Amino acid sequence: MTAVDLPVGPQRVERLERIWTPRPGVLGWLTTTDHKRIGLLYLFATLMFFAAGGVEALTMRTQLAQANEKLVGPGTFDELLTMHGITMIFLFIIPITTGAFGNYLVPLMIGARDMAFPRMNALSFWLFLASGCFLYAGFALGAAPNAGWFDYVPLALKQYDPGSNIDFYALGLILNGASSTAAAINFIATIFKLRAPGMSLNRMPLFCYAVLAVAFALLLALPALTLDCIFLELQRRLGFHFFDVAGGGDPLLWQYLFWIFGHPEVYIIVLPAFGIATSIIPTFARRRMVAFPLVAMAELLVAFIGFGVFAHHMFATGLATITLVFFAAASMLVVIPSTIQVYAWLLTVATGAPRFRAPLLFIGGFVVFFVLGGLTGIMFTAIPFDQALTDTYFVVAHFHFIIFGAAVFPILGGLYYWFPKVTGRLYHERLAIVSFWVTFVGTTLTFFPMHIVGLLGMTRRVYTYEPGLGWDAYNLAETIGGFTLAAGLLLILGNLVWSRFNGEPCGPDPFHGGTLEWTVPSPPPHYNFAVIPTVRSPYPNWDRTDAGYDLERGGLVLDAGHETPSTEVRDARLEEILSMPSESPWPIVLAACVVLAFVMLLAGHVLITAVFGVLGALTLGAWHLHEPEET
Amino acid sequence: MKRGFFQPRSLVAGLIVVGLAGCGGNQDALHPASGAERSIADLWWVMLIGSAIGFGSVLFLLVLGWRRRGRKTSPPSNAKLETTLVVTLGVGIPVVVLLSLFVYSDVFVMRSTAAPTPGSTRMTIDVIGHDWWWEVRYPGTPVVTANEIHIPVGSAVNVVGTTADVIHSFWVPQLNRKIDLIPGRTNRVLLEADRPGRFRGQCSEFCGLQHAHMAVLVIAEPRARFRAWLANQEKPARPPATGEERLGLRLFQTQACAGCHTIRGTTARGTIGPDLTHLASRGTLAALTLPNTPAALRSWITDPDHAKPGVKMPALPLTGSQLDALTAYLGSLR
Amino acid sequence: MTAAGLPATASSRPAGWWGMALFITTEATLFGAIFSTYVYLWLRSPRWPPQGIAPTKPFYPLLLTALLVATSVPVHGAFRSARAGAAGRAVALLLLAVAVQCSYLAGQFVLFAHDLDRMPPDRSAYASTYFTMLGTHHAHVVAGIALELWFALRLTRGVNRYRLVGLHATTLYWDFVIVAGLILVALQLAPR
Amino acid sequence: MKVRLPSTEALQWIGLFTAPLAWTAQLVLGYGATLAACGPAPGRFGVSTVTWEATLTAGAAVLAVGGEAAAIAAYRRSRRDGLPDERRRFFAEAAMLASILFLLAILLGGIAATSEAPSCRQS
Repeated sequence: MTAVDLPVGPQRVERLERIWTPRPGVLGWLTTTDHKRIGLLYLFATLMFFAAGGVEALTMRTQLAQANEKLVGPGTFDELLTMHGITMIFLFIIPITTGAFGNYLVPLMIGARDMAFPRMNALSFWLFLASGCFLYAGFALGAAPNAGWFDYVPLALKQYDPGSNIDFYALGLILNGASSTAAAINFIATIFKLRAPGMSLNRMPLFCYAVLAVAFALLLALPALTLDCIFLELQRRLGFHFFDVAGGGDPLLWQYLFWIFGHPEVYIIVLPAFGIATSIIPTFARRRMVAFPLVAMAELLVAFIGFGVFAHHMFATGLATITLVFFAAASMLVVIPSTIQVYAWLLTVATGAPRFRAPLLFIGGFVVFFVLGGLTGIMFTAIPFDQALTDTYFVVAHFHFIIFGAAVFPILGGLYYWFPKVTGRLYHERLAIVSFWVTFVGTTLTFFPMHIVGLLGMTRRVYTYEPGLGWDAYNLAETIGGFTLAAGLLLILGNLVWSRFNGEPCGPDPFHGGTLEWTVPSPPPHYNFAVIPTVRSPYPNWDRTDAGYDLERGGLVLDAGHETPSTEVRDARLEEILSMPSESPWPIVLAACVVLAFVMLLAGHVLITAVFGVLGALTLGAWHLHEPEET
Repeated sequence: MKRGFFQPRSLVAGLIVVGLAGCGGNQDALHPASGAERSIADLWWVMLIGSAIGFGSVLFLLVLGWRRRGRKTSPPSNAKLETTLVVTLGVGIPVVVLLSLFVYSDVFVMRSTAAPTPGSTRMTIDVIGHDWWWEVRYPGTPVVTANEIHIPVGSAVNVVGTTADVIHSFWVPQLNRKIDLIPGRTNRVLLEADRPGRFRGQCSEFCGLQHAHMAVLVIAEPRARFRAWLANQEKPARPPATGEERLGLRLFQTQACAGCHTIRGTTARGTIGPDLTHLASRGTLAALTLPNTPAALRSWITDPDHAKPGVKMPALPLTGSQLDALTAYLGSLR
Repeated sequence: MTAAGLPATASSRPAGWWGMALFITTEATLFGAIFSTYVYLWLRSPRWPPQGIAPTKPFYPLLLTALLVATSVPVHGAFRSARAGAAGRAVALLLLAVAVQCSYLAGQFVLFAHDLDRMPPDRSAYASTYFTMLGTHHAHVVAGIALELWFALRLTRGVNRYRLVGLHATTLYWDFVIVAGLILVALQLAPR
Repeated sequence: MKVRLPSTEALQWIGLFTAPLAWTAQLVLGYGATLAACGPAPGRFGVSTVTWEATLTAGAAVLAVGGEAAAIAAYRRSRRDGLPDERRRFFAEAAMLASILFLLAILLGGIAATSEAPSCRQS
């Protein structure tokens, strides 16, 4: 395809360019409110954390390569396993899928020029970065969280964990939760109100459905974790009683609140991956998604039903049978939306004209791992089996197939898929295919044997094990697999870095995708769309050529200011033109105030905490003194 | 030995998990030694076959897609047919399968693994989790031991689990499912071995530094041997016989040992560490971390942190001869 | 800016309103979790409140809650006035609401201090959840007052769309604080 | 007397949300009833678990059936091309399937829980 002709005169494009061009230099990045820049900031930050989490994983795998290995001691190992979990979940997968992919793509996919609350978007990023640094500061100070990522009490109470390790955990996750909450509100408001005219809910890209479902799940799940962490801090710091039996509390209260958050969390992790899969599959199968409405519904249902299954993490705690069967029934129900999607994806590929380029290969790997992880997931709805195999390596295998296989593979595929859009250059296809196979083999070799050692009785979170239990060979294989996997990931990174500078220029639409992001130049201009498109189908880019539609006929250029149209929630009737705020220094300042307040809270300086709180409130005032309409 | 009703193992084992069922280890959930665990293992094999079929259907469609990679354009689609296919494959069949699984596992299998109600078994054993060892009590007798649970073969034993500190989880894979030991709660699990043997188990809920070294051994014995064992355990500790042993006992009572450990029949009444009344009758030390040999015992007393970093037991500043005496005395506690 | 095809009367709910509604969703979940904790520990306890703690006396909490509910009127009035362009009237109503809310808060602080004496939170899970529940709600009242003061301040310089949307969101927030307060007082007084 | 159906728009949203909310209510309240019945002071609220679970299940099931009916009605009434009927069909189609799933979950959970309700035994 040739470059898209801009249907508006060069003068107006120039004017748009002038209005939307960001401040140059580092300051421009620090004060940016551009969703694309924030998306890239998220991407780089999350990849750093991914690397850290990966190093932690490899260290643990080396320690477990053979029985009675002494590479690290139990204390370090406990910190590694906790930080690995926290990093991968809170500092890598959620922020990369929502923060990086969501931020960059959602406005482009729905035909908007930015997110609904651009400054809050920047605040989300800075808070996220701050929470990550906060948690890793604990590592640097030798006090990283060490009670496992689900941090069960009483192990996490002062009595058994007197250092500040757990305080880093609790405060760090509250901070992280604040960032995710702000991001979730922003995504929903954006998807509800900023869709291009004509993009009714049924014409919305499935990726946006996934992001919408995730955002709602975050909003409804995070408060439980936040509250749990608040309770924990109140008990650790002020001697309140929530979790100790002597004071009338209950250790299971922690587990309830944690898993009310924690199970939806699992779906928060995989849903964006579903979204990425449903973006890549139609493009490379060269046909529309099979059963589009059912897939959209399935994405929402997964997030919704995910709230009703939390107690299946507690099947071994001795709850009444009646509770168990109730939640087992719900856990079985949650399988159905996933099977709907799996077969819809597969049928789309099988009934289309598929081209197995690298992104689709990664989606193929994703389907394989997701199905395997899903099948073991179904096994855990069988209560007696769950009660036998929970907290063993079988579970570790199960959720790594889900989290690495099913969530990270689409992320990797998505990196290749949208790389040309972001950089304007193609990645190296042959190297990409090699990198897929290395990663695929590495993943299988790392996580598949874990099923077997789990069945052989190896429990999770052990820093070492005895020889002679039949575990040794499998553990060695897992470690070799881990390094193979790391090699695959480095190949991908190498490919992307090399292609960034040497890749072939690709034009706006190298894969002939169906959604709106492929209608704009690569990389997209600061204002995204010179003319706000008018949408008539779920695949506007295809229908533009297929049916002779003209996306630009609406004629919304909006070159009078920093503007984007706002539409009605259900059917996207145009309602008003919004003035968007431009760059602002206040988000990063506010994030700094908040994180300093948290640091002081951790250090026990309540008064200084209050000072930073007041400074934060003043910052918020300064932020809102600048009203977009006045510019 | 009674075999389970459903034994498709021979079919699948070689195919899918090479050598899985065969390879050693006495902590193997698929080597059941009880009716309850056999039903769990059967459940696993049934689910494995079901999963293989489900995964097969997915692979079939993937391969179908791969074979169509040469197509130039996609053929016109039939939306009705596609939706019907998705609903059938994605809703209809899974619903039937899941309902069957629900009834099979969560109604029938669960009955055989259910917690015994109090008083429903002839024998009860209290298991109390500690950081990082297991206290084992035989109610109705003065017997208190640690990390090794003797049970008679063929008789149902109600294990009543509690904890003295954090959450632990009691799991002996060859005998039954696991049960968490939670402060403020009393949980139960049934142990009923149908053959004699030594069945290893391990704490399954992360409990801190030495979670990895918190193992337990269930020894199922014929009834007569079990009775003999119990009778021996009921006796107070054997008095020291030699001068060295007497010195050992005196050291035990005057050094820090007695603050944490009990030896029935002496003045040592500590309750923080394991009861050592019949230490020498046990096969291992420190929750199966070390073999119970004089050399290992000696090194354990000198530097517990070496084998089990972070353990609560302090190192004792003893001279060589004092150590000899102490190990000699402890080694005599049969 | 007049774009062709733009309807003359804009707007179902603006994005700012949705932002607040979503924020309230997550806040409501937070309160739901606190209330559930209270009920959960209640159901797990043989006595609630535990031995030695008298149930809270209903008169003052109910009186104060009535005061809280009443402030809904001036807050909504302020929004209506601002929408009609009467910035001065809106500011006056907001200040009236703030005055009543502050006296509500003062009364609550007195009760809070009194309760702290009666049943320190580090003695029982009942008192721990009781004070956490109350404290969380008081913090939300403070936030609501801050929002109202902010808009009172801004509206002195006239009404514009940005402020109007903000005030609209504030009324929504205040309604939520009132509803949470009603559930709170019910739970506070229910165990007898 | 003729009963007037709500508008097609309303039917579509009722169809979409009724069944999931019914299921949620059943899960939350049913769990609360269990907790009350199996706690240290059973009968404190005069709850008989079986009655509770059965009532909840029946109520939730009726609501779910209602949701299904609304979805079907909305689907049949949205025949025109273009918006908003196109969107209504989309959600009604999804809701028709989802309501059945939730009905199934309600019945499954309800039957299992009711049959187990008299005892608070552990498994």
